[in-house]
Amino acid sequence: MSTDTDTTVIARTVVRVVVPVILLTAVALLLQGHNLPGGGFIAGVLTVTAFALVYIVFGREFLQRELLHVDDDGFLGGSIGEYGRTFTFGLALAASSGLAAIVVGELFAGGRYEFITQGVWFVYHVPVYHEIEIPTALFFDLGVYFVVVGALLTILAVVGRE
Amino acid sequence: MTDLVVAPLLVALFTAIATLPLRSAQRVQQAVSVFGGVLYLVAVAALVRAVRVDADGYLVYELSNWEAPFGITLVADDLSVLMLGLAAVVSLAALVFSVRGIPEVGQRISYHPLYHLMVVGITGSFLTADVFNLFVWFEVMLMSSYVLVVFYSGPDETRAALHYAFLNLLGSAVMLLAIGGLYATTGTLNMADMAEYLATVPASQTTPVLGLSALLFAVFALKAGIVPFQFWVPDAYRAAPAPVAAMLAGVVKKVGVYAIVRLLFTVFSVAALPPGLFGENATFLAFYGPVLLVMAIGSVVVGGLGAVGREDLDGLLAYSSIGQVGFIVLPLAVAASAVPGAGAEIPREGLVTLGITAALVYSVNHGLAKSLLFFVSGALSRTLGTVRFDALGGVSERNPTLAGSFFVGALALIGIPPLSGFFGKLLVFDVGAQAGSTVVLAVALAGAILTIAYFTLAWSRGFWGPPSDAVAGASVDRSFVLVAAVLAVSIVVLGVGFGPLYDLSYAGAQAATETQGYVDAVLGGSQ
Amino acid sequence: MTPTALSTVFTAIPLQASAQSPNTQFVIAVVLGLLFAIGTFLVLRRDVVRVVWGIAIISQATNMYLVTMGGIAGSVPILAHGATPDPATVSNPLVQALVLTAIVIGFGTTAFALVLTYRVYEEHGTIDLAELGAAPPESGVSAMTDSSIDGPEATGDGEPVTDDDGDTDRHGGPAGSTEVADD
Amino acid sequence: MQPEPAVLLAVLALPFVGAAVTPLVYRVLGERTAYFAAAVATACLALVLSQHGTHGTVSVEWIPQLGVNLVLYLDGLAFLVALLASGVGILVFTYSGGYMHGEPGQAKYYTTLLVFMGAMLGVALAADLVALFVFWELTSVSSFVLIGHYQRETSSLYASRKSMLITVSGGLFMLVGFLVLASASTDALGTSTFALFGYGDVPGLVENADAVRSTLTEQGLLLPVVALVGLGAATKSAQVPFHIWLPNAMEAPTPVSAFLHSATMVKAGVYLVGRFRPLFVPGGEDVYFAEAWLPVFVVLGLLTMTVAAMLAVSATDIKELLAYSTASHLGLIVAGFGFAVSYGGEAGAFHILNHASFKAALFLVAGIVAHEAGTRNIAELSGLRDDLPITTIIATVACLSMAGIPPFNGFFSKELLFEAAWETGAHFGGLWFLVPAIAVFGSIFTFLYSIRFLSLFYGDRPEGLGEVHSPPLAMLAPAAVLGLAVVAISLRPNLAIELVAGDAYAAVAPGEAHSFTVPWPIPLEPSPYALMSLATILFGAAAYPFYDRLHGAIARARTVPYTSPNAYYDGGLAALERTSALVPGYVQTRMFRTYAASTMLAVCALALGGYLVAGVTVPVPEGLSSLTVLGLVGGVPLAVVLLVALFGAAAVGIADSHVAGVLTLSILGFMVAIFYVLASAPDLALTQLVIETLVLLIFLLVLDKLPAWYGSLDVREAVPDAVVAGVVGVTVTLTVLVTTSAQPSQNIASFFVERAPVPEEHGPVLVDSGGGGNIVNVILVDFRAFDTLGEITVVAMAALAVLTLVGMRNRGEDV
Repeated sequence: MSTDTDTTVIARTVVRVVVPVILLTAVALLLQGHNLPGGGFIAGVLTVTAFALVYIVFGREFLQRELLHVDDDGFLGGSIGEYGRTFTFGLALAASSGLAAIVVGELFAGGRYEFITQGVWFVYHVPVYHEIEIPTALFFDLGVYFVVVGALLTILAVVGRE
Repeated sequence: MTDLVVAPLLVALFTAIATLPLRSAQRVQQAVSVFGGVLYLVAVAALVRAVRVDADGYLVYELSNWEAPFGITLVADDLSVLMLGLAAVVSLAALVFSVRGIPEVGQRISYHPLYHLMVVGITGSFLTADVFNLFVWFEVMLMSSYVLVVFYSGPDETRAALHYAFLNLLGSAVMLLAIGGLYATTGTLNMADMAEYLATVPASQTTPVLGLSALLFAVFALKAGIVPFQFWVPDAYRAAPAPVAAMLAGVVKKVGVYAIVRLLFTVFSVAALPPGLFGENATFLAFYGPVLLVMAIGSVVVGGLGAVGREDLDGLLAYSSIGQVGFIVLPLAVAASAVPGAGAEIPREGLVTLGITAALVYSVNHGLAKSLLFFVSGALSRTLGTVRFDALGGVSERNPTLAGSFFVGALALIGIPPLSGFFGKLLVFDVGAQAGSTVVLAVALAGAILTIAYFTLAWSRGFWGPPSDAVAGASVDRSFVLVAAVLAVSIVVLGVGFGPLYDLSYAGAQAATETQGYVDAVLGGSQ
Repeated sequence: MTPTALSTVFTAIPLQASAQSPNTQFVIAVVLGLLFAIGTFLVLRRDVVRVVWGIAIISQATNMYLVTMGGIAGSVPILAHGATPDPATVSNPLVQALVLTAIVIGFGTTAFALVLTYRVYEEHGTIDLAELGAAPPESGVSAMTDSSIDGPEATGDGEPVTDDDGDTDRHGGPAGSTEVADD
Repeated sequence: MQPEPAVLLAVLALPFVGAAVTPLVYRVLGERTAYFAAAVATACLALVLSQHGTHGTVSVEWIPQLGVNLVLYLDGLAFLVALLASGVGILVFTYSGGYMHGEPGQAKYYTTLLVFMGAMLGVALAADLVALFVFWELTSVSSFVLIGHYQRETSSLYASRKSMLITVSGGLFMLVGFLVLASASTDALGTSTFALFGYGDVPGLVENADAVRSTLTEQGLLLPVVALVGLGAATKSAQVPFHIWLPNAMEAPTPVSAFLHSATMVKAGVYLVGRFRPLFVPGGEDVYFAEAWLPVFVVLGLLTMTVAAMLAVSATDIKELLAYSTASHLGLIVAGFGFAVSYGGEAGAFHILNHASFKAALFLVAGIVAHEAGTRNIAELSGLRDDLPITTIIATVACLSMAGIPPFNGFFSKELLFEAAWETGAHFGGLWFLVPAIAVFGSIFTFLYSIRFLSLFYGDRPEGLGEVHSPPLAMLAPAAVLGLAVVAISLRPNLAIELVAGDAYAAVAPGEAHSFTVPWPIPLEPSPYALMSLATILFGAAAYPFYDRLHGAIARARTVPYTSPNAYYDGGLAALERTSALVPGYVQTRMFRTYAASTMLAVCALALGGYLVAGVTVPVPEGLSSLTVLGLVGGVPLAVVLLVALFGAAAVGIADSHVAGVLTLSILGFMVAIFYVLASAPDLALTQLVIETLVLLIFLLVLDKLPAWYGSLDVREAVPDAVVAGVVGVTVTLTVLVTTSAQPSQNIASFFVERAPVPEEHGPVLVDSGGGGNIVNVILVDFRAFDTLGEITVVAMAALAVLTLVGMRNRGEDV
């Protein structure tokens, strides 16, 4: 629908500033989701919103060529194929992280952990942070994030391509 | 060993994930997909064995290590593994059929992942003991089935999918409403917990639950395509590619049936009604008995009548599915009315189990036979480009094996001995006879006669008669014939050696009615 | 706006003690009923887009219902490490999680419904459900083959028509009839 | 003496094994497969004969869970029918070797015929009702396949479908009868049984006939059971009005007609009546009446005997004539079994044998005539005796037997029927004298058509008849064997009774029964029945000169509307198809509006019904007024949000363009987000906000490509729609009201609140706690992560769905 020519300079400038902020916020939401509002899903949707802004203001061609460095050469290749791989990866990550619990349980805890059991690993005496917590749920949440990003971008790209 | 409970679901899920990036390597993708189907069958077989032989009838799996009722619990019992077994057999057959039965382009775009994700949804629905989780797996199953229905993306397909998807979207909203209401009134989402709560709390405190359960029931009936929720069925089955139609009629429909049996007989059968219309000591089933009966009659009539006049094989089979689900619901209606306290004059516990057994046997038979018939229809459609009767004729001369398989499937649905379908009919009739219900017997007889009427019509118009030009010049892919023949043989074998299927179904029916066993198995760990 | 700030904002909004009163429930019940009624009315329209709106409204109302029945009085279910909260004062987090799942699933289905609408328009040249239903003459005859002949004309897609008797190769044509033998 | 179990099982198994290998045999032997099949039949016959005189049950466990076992029972009746099935089988297979020469589909033909023979033997031997039904339906299905043998012919298709519909449907009624009987046996015998004759510790129904009968009478089920079983028998044995399938069944190759549709399969019905006779007819010397049983079967039998005989007179085709004649004779047997007096049982048992001998012979003769003369039209055939001398002799013997002329065997069994009819009529007097009168009346027509058939061979040879060949030996020999059988039984009827029919009679008689004898060659003592026979022959001979007039009169009578069951059959099917067209016309209208409205109304009806039945009380707050609403709604913010949301939704309803609608829809969406804020659900609010934005974007992208059509609101639609919407609204309001007032325990939510956060004291690895402060997110990724897994699957599928929808449109041209 939109082309490169009919957006104003102001819009472009705003987008240039806003998009990185959105992306940063998304990352923050993803990482802190376990303890504060956020999580993989919201972060994913926010990320997509950033892409959508670029898409609306700069056009699809720009998004593909300049940002993703792919030429749109069809349905299963090109950017859409890239998005497809993203959500595939996300799904695989989420499911595997669940499966990993079983494996860890079998190997280290005597078969006690069932599918998608989560835990938190506290690492003490880390410089600067003193203590960081690594929830295994983070991997699952990352999976969610990638699924959402990949899937939503696929939908937008396919709908927008028409 | 308990990991076996989640194994079928994971096999299907990882197969779907594995087929996603393999789209550029067609053969590899097909191989992985079929291998996944085989693995799924193996996983289900191992689970069946584990539940029936090693465990005491129940295998409980608490996901994320959170005990019931707090986390989500999967339960494999005799009822769910029976349905899983049906799903595994039909889905593998459909998968093998798909390799040649779906255009290559379609397979590459998304067919295999979607197919396995549908199986994921089906598996989750059969196993979960959590109503909201049931909603989630329903959505997984439905989402993929929407796409698979509209797979060919033509005018009829898009319209059929539109009706199918939109009606089910409404259904999903209703289901959420019901789940929310149930949570608000019982304070739990876990079916076992809910059953226990309903059994212990006086009826006066849970009055809204009956209406909420009815909402939920309506959604299941929508999935099962029971009148008056059958509207989407004929067009969707006709539009779907043959292996998908086989899965929809053979398995997805049975998910609705399963959910009805599970919810009504395991959970809500223990809920007491306040004294009123159905007298003292009535349970929810007193309400559902007549409801199921009316819906069964409607299904038998609409499906049977609808099928008689079709001009194409797909349409006939689609309407037939509505009629046949009536035969599944009919004994359930008797069973619901026969539950002690359901207002029956003489409650007969044996009749409850028998009724559910009949429904399960009929479900399995319908799953196998109807998918076989859809495969034959699909083989013809893929070879000839049409399954209109006026373009068919003489298939039995050209391809006796394919036609013979169709014949076996049709006879199984008519209920000719010694095929598996005969015992389905026998049990349905027996339930009617034992209940002394003239209405049930009359409906069953009318439905059976309609079934004869439309299948003889399909046979004489499509498979006998002079071969049409199209038929005379066509040759059917061997893999189609093989799939159909294997299913036909299995229908014969299951009939001649009916004992094991009966045992499985009977055990399933017992599992469905043994609320206490279910509750103990699920909540045992936390109490 | 950082997440921390967000949560501060949320927790800062004072919650009325009367939020759980029978009157509130009654009003919310009526509002939800009206939303469902409006949604249903839209679902019954001929315009596919309106049907989608109707379904969207119904889904929104359902989600609101779920949140409502979890109890809308209570504090935000976000706690600090080592906190020992009184569960009675915290909003029911379970229903919120359920609604979150429901929202996401609803989003997926809405997106699908929209694209399906678009495809329906491409195939039929209309988004009028009445026209859509009446499209093939209804005579107890499957319209499968007839309308797949009409299809290409309606959409101008120029699909190949293979057989002389007018059947398009709906299912992708004969399955490799060259490489397979009859049994 | 007990039958040998292995032999009985072998009798049953041999034909099926033979059928299984027939396709292979056919590849080797070709058309000589006929003799292979004949050999199988011979083996069966030999095995059956080896068990002559034995009596007892053999049981093989099949489905003990259902109380269903493969119980075989051999007695006189079973022996007789098994004898016919295998004996006539040999002849028919041999005959087929000649008749089917050069025909297509022979492998299928012989396979099916062997299956049929096995099924028929099964019907004869099965003593378990379910097992009996299994074989019973198998005979129907093989009959279906055989009638449709000439599968390109429209008439074959019509005939096969008709026979299947009538016989299989009738079978289902019979099955219901069996099940009701088994259900009643629980009360009668203390245990539910399907066994007609006991085995092991399973009691048999027939052995406990009095108890079963009295239980059925008490429960008012006697007539229903007799009627249901009778329906099965009547459809199978082509009794009026279900006789209509039999003449059409003549589309089958003639050997099939001889085998299935005269000698054996149609006998299954009368066999069944005989089988059940000792169960329903009370034993004793001076019994003249059997409740329910006698009225049903005597009326059915005599009606069929008479009507079918008249129809035979109106026949124009020799096979049609024989078909009606078969129905008529089966009526005779049914009537015989229907009488409670012993003569009735004797008549039925003996006539099964006699009818099989002469009718099978006549069918084979008809086959020879049709095969060699090239026509089956009665009017075109005459004076065949010179062309077909041996055939003529066979036909003469068989026709005289069929006509009931002494001393041919058909006479003796008919005489027994007259005795039964007269004894019954005389015992009750009054209108009961109609019974013997009708028997005579029907027999006159039998006499007439028998002589007419015979006349084909005598008289002048018409001009139009072309060359008539001699039949091959394979066809002639079986017919001759049957002719000889007629002669043999005619010469020594009492020997035949002693060897076969007497035992069969004993099987259909209640209690202990002795064999019987008939006066040979003719009854010399004057008796009412002898007079009846005499009257039959005299009236028949007197009426024969008017045969053509009778023929025409009956044919004309058949054209009167509403008299023909065929018209009801065809009309019924046509009506069915017309009704079927109503289903897409009125139910599956493809109108989404109808679908959605019906679905929603049904949902509401179920929910409201549930509330009503459970008797919910709706908590309506007191003192509610419009002013207090705003004030008490939980604060102004909530009230405002709800109101705006409502107005947003309403605005969507009346939006006059798609874009306006979508924008107002977002207003609703954002209001919902604020509602979540007010409900202390920050994650929900965030999600709702971002999702709402994206949905808006997708909506706009899609709407960009859709026409700006928004339709005008039709009042005729809007009013009913508003009603539906109102019902939905009321249901939802009610649901919300009754559920939010409930106060169940919140222990699950409390559990999450307590267990989600990181506790003060914890080790380096924390597993038995959620480990996060955001309880909602912890639920999503831990407590209920399985839901989330499903949820992201849906999201991924939505993407795949969109890809597929758009990609498959071009059939992936650019993939």
